[in-house]
Amino acid sequence: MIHIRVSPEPIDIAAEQARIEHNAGQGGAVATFTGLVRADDGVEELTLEHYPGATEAALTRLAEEACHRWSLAAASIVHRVGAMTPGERIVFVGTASSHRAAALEACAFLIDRLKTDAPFWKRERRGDDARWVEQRDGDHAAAARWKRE
Amino acid sequence: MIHIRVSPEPIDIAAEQARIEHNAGQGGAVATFTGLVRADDGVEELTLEHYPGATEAALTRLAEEACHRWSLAAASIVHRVGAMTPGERIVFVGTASSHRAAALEACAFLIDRLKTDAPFWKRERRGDDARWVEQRDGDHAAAARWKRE
Amino acid sequence: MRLVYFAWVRERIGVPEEEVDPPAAVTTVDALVDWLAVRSPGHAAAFADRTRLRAAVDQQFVGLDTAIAGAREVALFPPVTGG
Amino acid sequence: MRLVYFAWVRERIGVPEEEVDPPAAVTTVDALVDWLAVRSPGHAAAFADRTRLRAAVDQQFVGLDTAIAGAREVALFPPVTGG
Repeated sequence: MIHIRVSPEPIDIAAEQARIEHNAGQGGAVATFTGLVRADDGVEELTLEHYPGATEAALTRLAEEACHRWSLAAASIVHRVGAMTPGERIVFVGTASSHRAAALEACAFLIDRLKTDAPFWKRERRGDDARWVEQRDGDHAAAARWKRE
Repeated sequence: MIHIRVSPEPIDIAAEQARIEHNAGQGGAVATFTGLVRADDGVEELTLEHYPGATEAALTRLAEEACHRWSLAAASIVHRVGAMTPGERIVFVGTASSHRAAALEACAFLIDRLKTDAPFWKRERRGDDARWVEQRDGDHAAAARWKRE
Repeated sequence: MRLVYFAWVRERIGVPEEEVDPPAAVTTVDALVDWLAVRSPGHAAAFADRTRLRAAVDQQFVGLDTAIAGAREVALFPPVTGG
Repeated sequence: MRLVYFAWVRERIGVPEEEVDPPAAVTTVDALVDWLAVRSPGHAAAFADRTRLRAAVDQQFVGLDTAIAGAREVALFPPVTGG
């Protein structure tokens, strides 16, 4: 069971967790990852832009790949877009499986891959200075470790 | 910031997630693992027994080890005890870090190690038949992979 | 053909999307970008550094050497920075 | 010395804890278990399979060959099955 949502609404963890647990069926292990807007370097506001339609399709493909590769009972990817302030949730990834290692690995896979494979762009504002975030080499390295030989 | 709780009360995910996020400070990555009572094999009720005092101390030591090893900003372990029915939450583990890989790895470490290192005992009831769960070799293998060379 | 732009590509060009009708000689994304770059100083600025440009044709991520024959929508944007 | 029992060790013995005063010759957990095993059929049943018995001395997990001199609390229980 796959759930994908890209929305400017704040991410409701209790609702997302309940959805994964409901979709888990017999699967007893639920892993989640939540990304928060960081306040380091004086960032006051983060704005996320996305490519409507293509973003949801990319996230759906990723979730399908994870479900297939780890035999998941459920996978959710919820990504916030628009303007956010430090401490707010940007992204939530949840997985359910009958095996805890599968749930945790698939969760790591999804968060690594969505950083490189889904069309989102971050802009940071510090005071009057707003700039687009540059892609990080570390994100590519993290995503590459999931490549099948 | 370490939070340990062993209690017969249902586990409130929203409250636990909020606590981790609050304790995360500058750490932007939060990973969680939730274990649910499985309904396979016809189990109708699961009862968890623990060793009061020693259990909390063992969980605190585990959380301290994880915080040290992965430089976590926060770690929570919440374990339910007493009688539960299928689908209910038995255990919640949460970690916060400034690095997503650290949060996810530490979360996997905590759930693997608490299965072998903390004094809990499970009893399953199917109809009139109640029996204590036997230790699984797989749990030892999972915990052993975190041993430092 | 519909063009859509994101992030600083969008900002430099000044519009989020536009309809264009490139000549038949424009057969790849690269050639389309060459053709667009002379339309305005904004386009020129957006496309100045081709190594920082990424594309999608009909919402599929592709290399800049990809053919655009029959494409309804071409997207041009910087490397992604999500999550 | 306080003894505490858990899971099927507790069930077989029939009480969750008891106070005992073992003789001076009982110096290890193993010797304590030998001494306890003859107290009742329940104790004998609880301690019949020593390979499935685990122990803690003053809430520290220990091997059955550990000394109990000065211990205030000894716990005896099956392998743990938590999480």
